[in-house]
Amino acid sequence: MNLTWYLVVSALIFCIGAGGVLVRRNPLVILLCIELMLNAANLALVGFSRAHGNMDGQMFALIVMVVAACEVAVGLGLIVALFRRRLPIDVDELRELQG
Amino acid sequence: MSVTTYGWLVLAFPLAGTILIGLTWRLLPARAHGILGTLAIALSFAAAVLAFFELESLGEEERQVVAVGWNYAVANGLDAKVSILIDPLSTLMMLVVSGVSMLIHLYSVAYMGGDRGYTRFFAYLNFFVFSMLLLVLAANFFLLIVGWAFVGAASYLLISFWYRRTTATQAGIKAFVINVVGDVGLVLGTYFIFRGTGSLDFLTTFEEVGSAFGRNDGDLVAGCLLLLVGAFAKSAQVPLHTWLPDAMEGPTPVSALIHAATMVTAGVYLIARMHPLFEQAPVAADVGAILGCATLLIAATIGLVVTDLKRVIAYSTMSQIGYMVMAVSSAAYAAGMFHLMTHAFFKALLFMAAGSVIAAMAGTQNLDRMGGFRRAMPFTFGCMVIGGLALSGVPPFSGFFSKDEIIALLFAREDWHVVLGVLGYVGSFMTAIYTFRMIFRAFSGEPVTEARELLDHGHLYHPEHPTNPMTGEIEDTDVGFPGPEHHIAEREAPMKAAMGMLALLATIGGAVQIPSVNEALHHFLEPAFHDSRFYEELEPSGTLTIVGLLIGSAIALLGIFVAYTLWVRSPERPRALQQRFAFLHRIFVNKWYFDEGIDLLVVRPMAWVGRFAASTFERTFVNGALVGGTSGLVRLGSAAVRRVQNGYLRYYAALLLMGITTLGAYFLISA
Amino acid sequence: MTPQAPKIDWEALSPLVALAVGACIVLLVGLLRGRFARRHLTPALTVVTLGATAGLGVWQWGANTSVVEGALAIDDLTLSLTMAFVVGGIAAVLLSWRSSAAEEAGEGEFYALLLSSVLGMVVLVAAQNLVALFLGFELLSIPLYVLCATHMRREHSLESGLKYLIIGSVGSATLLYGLAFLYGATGSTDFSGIAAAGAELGDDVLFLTGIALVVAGLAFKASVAPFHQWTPDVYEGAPTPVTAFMAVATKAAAFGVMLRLFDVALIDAATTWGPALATLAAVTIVVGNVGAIGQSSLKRLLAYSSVAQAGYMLAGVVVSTSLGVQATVFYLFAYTVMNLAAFAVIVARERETPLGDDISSLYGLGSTRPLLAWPMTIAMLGLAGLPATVGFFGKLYLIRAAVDNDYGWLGAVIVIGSAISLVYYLRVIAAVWMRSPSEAPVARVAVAGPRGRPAIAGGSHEADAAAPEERRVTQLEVIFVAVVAAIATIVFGIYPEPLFDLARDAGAALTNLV
Amino acid sequence: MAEVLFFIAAIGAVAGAVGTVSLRNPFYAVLALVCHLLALAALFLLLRAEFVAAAQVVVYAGAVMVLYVFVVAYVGGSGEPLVVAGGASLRFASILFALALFVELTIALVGTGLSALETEGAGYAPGFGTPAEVGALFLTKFLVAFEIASLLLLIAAVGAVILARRRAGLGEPGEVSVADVMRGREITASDAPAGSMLEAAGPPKR
Amino acid sequence: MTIHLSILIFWPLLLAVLGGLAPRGVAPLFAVVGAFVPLGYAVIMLADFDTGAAGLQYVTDDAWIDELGIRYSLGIDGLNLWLVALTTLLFAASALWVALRPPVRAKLFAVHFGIAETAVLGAFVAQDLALFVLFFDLMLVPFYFLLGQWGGPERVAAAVKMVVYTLVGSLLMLAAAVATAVLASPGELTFALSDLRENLLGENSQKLLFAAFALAFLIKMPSFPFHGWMPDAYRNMPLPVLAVFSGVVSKVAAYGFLRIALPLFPEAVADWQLILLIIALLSIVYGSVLAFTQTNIRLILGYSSIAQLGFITLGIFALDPEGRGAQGALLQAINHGLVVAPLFLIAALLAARAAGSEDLRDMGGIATRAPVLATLFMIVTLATLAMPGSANFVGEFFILLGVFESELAVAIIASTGVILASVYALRLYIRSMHNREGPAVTSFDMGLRDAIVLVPLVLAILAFAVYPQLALEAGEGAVQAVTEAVAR
Repeated sequence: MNLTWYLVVSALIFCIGAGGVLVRRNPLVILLCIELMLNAANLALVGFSRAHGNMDGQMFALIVMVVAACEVAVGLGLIVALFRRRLPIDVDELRELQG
Repeated sequence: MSVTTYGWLVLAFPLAGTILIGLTWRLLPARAHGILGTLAIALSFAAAVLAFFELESLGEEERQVVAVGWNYAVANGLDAKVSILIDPLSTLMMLVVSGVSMLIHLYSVAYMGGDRGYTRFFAYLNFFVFSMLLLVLAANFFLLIVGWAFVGAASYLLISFWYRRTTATQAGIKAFVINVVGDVGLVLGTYFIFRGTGSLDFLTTFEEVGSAFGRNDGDLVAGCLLLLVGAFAKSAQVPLHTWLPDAMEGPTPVSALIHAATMVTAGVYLIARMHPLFEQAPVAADVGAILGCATLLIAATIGLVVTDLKRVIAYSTMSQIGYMVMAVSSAAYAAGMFHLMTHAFFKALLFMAAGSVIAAMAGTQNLDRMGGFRRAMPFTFGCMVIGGLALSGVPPFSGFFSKDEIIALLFAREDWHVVLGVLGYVGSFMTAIYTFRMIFRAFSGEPVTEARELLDHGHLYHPEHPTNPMTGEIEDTDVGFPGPEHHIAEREAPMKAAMGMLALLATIGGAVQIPSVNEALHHFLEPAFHDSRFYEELEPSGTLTIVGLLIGSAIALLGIFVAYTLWVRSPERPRALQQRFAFLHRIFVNKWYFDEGIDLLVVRPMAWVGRFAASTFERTFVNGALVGGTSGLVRLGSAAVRRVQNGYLRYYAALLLMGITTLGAYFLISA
Repeated sequence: MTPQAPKIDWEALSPLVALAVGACIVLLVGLLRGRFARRHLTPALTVVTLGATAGLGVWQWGANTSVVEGALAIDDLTLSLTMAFVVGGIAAVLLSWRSSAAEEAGEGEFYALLLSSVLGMVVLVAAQNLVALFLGFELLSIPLYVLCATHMRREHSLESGLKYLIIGSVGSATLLYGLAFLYGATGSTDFSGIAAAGAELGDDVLFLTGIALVVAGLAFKASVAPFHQWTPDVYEGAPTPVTAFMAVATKAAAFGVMLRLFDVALIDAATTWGPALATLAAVTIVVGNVGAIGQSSLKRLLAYSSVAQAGYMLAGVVVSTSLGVQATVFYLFAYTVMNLAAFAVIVARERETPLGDDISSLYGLGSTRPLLAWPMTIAMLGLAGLPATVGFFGKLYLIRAAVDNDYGWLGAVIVIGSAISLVYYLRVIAAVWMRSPSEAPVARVAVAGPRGRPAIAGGSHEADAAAPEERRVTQLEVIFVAVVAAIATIVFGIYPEPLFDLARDAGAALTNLV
Repeated sequence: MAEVLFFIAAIGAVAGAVGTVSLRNPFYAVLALVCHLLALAALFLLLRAEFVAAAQVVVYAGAVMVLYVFVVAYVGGSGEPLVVAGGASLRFASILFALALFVELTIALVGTGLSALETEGAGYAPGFGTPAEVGALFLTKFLVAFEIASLLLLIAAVGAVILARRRAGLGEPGEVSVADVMRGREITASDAPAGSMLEAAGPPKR
Repeated sequence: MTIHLSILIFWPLLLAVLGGLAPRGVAPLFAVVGAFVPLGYAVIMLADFDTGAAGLQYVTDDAWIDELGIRYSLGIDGLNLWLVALTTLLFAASALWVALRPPVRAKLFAVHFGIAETAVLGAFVAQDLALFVLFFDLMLVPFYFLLGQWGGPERVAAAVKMVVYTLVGSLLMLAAAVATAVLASPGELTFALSDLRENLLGENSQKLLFAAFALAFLIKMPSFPFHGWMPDAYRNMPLPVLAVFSGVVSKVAAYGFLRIALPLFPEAVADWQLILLIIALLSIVYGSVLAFTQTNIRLILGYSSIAQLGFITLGIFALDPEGRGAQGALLQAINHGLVVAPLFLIAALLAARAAGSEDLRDMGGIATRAPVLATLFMIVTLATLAMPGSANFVGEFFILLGVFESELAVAIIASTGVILASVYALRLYIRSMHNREGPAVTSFDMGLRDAIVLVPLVLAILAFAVYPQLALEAGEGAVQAVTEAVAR
């Protein structure tokens, strides 16, 4: 089972995630889509690491998990803050800033 | 003192007069300035006389002296210095100019007495004399052009002396612009000649001209023709003459001095001065001669029908200068200068007399409204008649000798110049007619109210409102308009003195050059023309001269007789003639439609272009296409950018993704 | 097998350590009860930390070592950029001292985030392998996401925070994926390894696609068109001090890492990415300058201008010569001082007038507040690149670098861009000098907080407490920042030698370049 | 055998991803993501990354997702209609771009001259992917990364706190603000976002 | 190595800054001192200048920015000696004028005014390309403020238009300058003109770069068709400022051609000669024609300046072997500055007598009670229309002669410009001073505070008219050097 398959899968996931960011309006879900993109990257990293037989990729993947967690934390915090301010949880409603 | 020193003095006095009058305009009383000005010119004249004798004392061949004042613009191979050339020609001009000017100053002291711009008038007048003398004395093209332009400016200033008269200012700008055209012609002509000889200095140029140019060399001909443009603009020759009649807007002494005696003859002087060039480029000379002849006929025809007193004299000036130009262009230099001199005398005289009449008419110049001044103003009448006889060339008055000398020489020149000679006679016939038409209509017949006023009550006619004789609009008598006490016919002594003096000169002036009796002038001028091919040879045979004189006097008398019959004997006849030759009459009255032509060919197109440029081009191209175009483009871009920036987060993400995709595509392709 | 602990060169590492420790201390001090401690001690400590960092940086100048198994390179490029971050950081601290944004976030946390962001920037520009690079990238971004949102009373602040977070995360995800590809193509995460592999890889699809994604990711951070769109919104929404910090420091960091990555690791593919970046630069210059025209919000205007400036600096990266590096670094500093002056004035006016950052808040400044008017004027002239300001030499230097490496057309684009930029810079100057306050529209107070307090980004309690009619409280430190930055702009515009030396050292750090 | 597992896991992962993107209710989206993550963990195992797989399950699918679930519960995951503000055009465009990107990436992956990708991967090295190896690397080569990551976590936590903590003056949707009562404004459930606690509790008693 | 030029150019700036710090009242005084000391300096320099010697004098040459090879090098030679003198004279006159009628916020005015003089002088004496460009661009800044703050109704828009329009050219020139230096530098990068003159570029790059420079200069002049900014700017700029702006700033462009463009891009110049001659010709005709369609005095003078600068450009690109054209252009640059400045000041006086209107239609008959004003105005007018006997005529005589030798037809067409000039100049004079009084005209003569500024200027015109030789001698050598460079 050669590695190209894994990578193609990761590419597919990445693009699904990217597409998701564009179609969804709920920031929560958008965050999920970003998670998808990051995981796709992880898959690619692990796959390459397997291909080259060195661990750097895996380490990178672990670091990425941390980063993902951090982004999630901050993102969710923001969403909560928005909710507290009685602001709509919808990115299409948030367009005071424009032009 | 050396002759050149006198030359500098001749220049210095009028200039000093100008400056002095200008600086003391508040310190001294008005009259003082009049005297000051006259004095300056008198001194200048004295210096000229001394210069004359000094020159005479020199040997034949060193009678051409150049003195350099200082380097004016000597750089990059150009030698424009402030240098004067004293030779018989320039000396003659000096004498005529300063002399006549002196008399006219004297006249003006009285004539302008009542004018609020008295001081200014004399400052201008002195400045003019200075410029004219500068022109005459210039020893190189550059300085000549300077003097040339200065007289133009002075004439402008004096034409629009009554500067609140719109008619005057218009006449002024017209004169100035046409004169500038002349200046430009002169400048370009200079370039052509300079290109060949590589020097601006006259004497050097004259020496070089033979070696630098072949006979009728293209450059030289072009140069000479351009010089003619200059000469014609200044001397009011066809087709650059239209300014002169309008110039009569100026005060009468100005007309006498500038537009009769001195400035307008500058062209003649120029051609005489440049004779080595013209003799090397006969084509140009011939053009000059023919145009001169044309001018003399055209002007004369117009003179026959104009009804404005001063304009009649103006046109006669044109026509007389036509004679001179014709003369000097056909190598009759001495004759030309001779006529220049005599003409200065009698024409100035005529203008003075006319001025006196106009003063009596309270500014009106229209012949139709005049009549019967003979008994009212006998002195003026006398002067007028003397001037008239001289002008129409009745022996033994000065004009008779000079004019017939010219015609005689034309005949002597043989081949086609003979035609010019014949036409010259035709001209002199008309001259006699229009001159005496003018005199008869002004002086004979029933006295008009103004004349009667003078006769019966012995004081001058005063209208309740001063008006502009041209347009009839009401004026006040403040600065920029003729003053209140502006009507002093022939009363005051200075006027009489000046007129009397000129009358004398006009009578006996011919004495200096009587064929086969006294060749003084001819000999005097010889050194100036030593390098001329014709000067010596061109000598009419005795019989030819005698015949010429006889024919000339006969024609003049005939003309006077015709005038007498037409305007004294049967005043209704002219009307009939007008009916008969309606077509000709219309042409003459409309001055051969020159003004209209120029207006159509030059003025209108210019104005149109100006309007178009100002209204359309400036807006659509300069500000529209160049400025508006670019700025519009930028604004468009700005609008586009801001539309994309619509605040929708997902749009931004979409653009991001698009960017990534395109980038990726680029890299894939480049891989 | 027992892993061998790597030897660590603490001296070289000291600036980073200082920042990290400082961040923790500030965080702890922020927990103290005393109002004074929170209000004034934390910013003081922050400034001290930054100062210490700068000092240590100066101490380590010229060391040019790489620490911890070559994870980070503490060389002059790193240190010089560190100086830029420090300058930006100190300015930001001074501007947010006693500002309500900091107070709402809790000073301790606020400044700690600031410091950690600075740390992230240092790591980013020092990184020698992809992992460190990515971490630095995130460490610089995540605190900024929060800082943007700290001014909770204005939904603008939150909106900008969210936008920044989401777009930013997408950007970093892209970057990450690109890094993954680079790793995949070269089998190494170290720049050196990548460079070595890149030499023979030439134009392998995987490699190039990786580069493409990386370009996108970094371009986003440097707000290069078409990845710039977050910039205006975030700049406008964020608290002004934070905006100032982002405008100068983030940009510096982004370009620092670009220099490292492209001019060291990916130098062999220069023929491929060169034209791409050049095109991006041109587009950016045009978009930025054109977009700024007709903006009424000063922060927005400066945001677009910063986009344009990014385009100029990108030109320096493109030429990929040490001359280009120098030009970029030089311009970064020029850009830093000029922007700080402008932002300081904006902060001051936000606190003085109820007009927020609207351009009308500057009306009549020339006659009433010369100490604010001149800095603003100088900053604008400088950004426009007019002589006697450091901006002039910055442009000159960039153009020179561009022409030097056959990117003359890019130089032309730069000058055309500057010509367009005049339109809006002059508009600001006109507002300062040629308009009277009476012309200003009626006070358009931004969303008012519950206490009727005009909640304006970077607003301050002292300022807001004062009655609206005589709200003349401009904290001195703000004016101080403005004046100092302005003076720097002029001084370096007349005697730029020091900056040139700095730039030269920085350029020398990248030894592989001609 | 590996192939079968791969396809199952891969399909699971993709399906999960699709689910995350397309499910209207955020709550379900989260669950879909969990499935995706588990499938991904399986793929990691197939790639001999035991530790990463474990971390994936424990940290990601476990901790992080729980956080999500809580927030969704708090905020009230009102499923939004999938109509896009930009209209179909934007959505179409985005899908198009996503596809284009996918094509590009695939071309890159398939077209690369990297021979290793054609294989099962490099030969088996002892300890590849084991926790021990990971730990060792974290203490040596990736020491900096490790430290910075820790700091990053701290900062993220701080940031989250700043954003999410209560504040005076910022009304709490769950509570009735006195100001509103003074204005005599009738508080109704409709004021509260769907799914919030207020909605559950209904209007306050007077 | 002397410090004189540094003092000369930075003195106004120094005084401006001091004035800015000084109390409000004395600011104009500072401006006057700041303007008159350089004038004195310039006069001494005129006397002290060694006409015979070739090359630069009073040279200052220090390293400034090694990194970019920019040197702080100043110098005076025949090309800029008289232009410097002119600059100082006009600034002094204008400063005095302003000091006698202090505007609002006089302090700020003085500051910008001083900066302006420093920038202009710097541009004139700079001997380093980058330095020149720096000063050239800097010039615009103070004028932007002067126009924008003290200008007429649409001052702000006009100011922005002026700056943007002219800077488009200047910035292109900046890029071109850098390119020139980079391409021409033998080894180490250098902007020093002397070095650049030594090793010239290939013809193609010359053409491109010359185009950039030419555009910058033509816009600055302004020359048809790049004068789009001129009408608005002239309509709104305060008159004393306009006097120096029109009198001096435009000359920097002409000077730039002689100092930079011709020596550095000789081949390009040779190739572009005809195009530039035609542009100049169009400027002459177009400017003159528009000048006599306008009724606003400022615009009449503005368009006449376009025509005059057309003549100057014509002379520069005559490229005749003796360098007569360039010589004339140089002289004409001085003359035009010398006449246009008093004209703008006189325009202010006219407006004061026509109830503030600057429109000819509201004027007329002003001469009646103002003989002194009328006389001065008349002298200046005659000088403006290049009446023979004025130095302006000498200038035009040289220019036309130069062109006459290289492009006969051009010269003949150009000479019509002289005629047109007489039309618009006299029209201006007559319609303001002569004819019947305008409705709102109250004629009164000029006071001492006007005379103290105008009379010296007019005397300068007269002196120059009597003895232009001085300037010509000074310029001759330098000009020939330039033209020979092109001929080579």
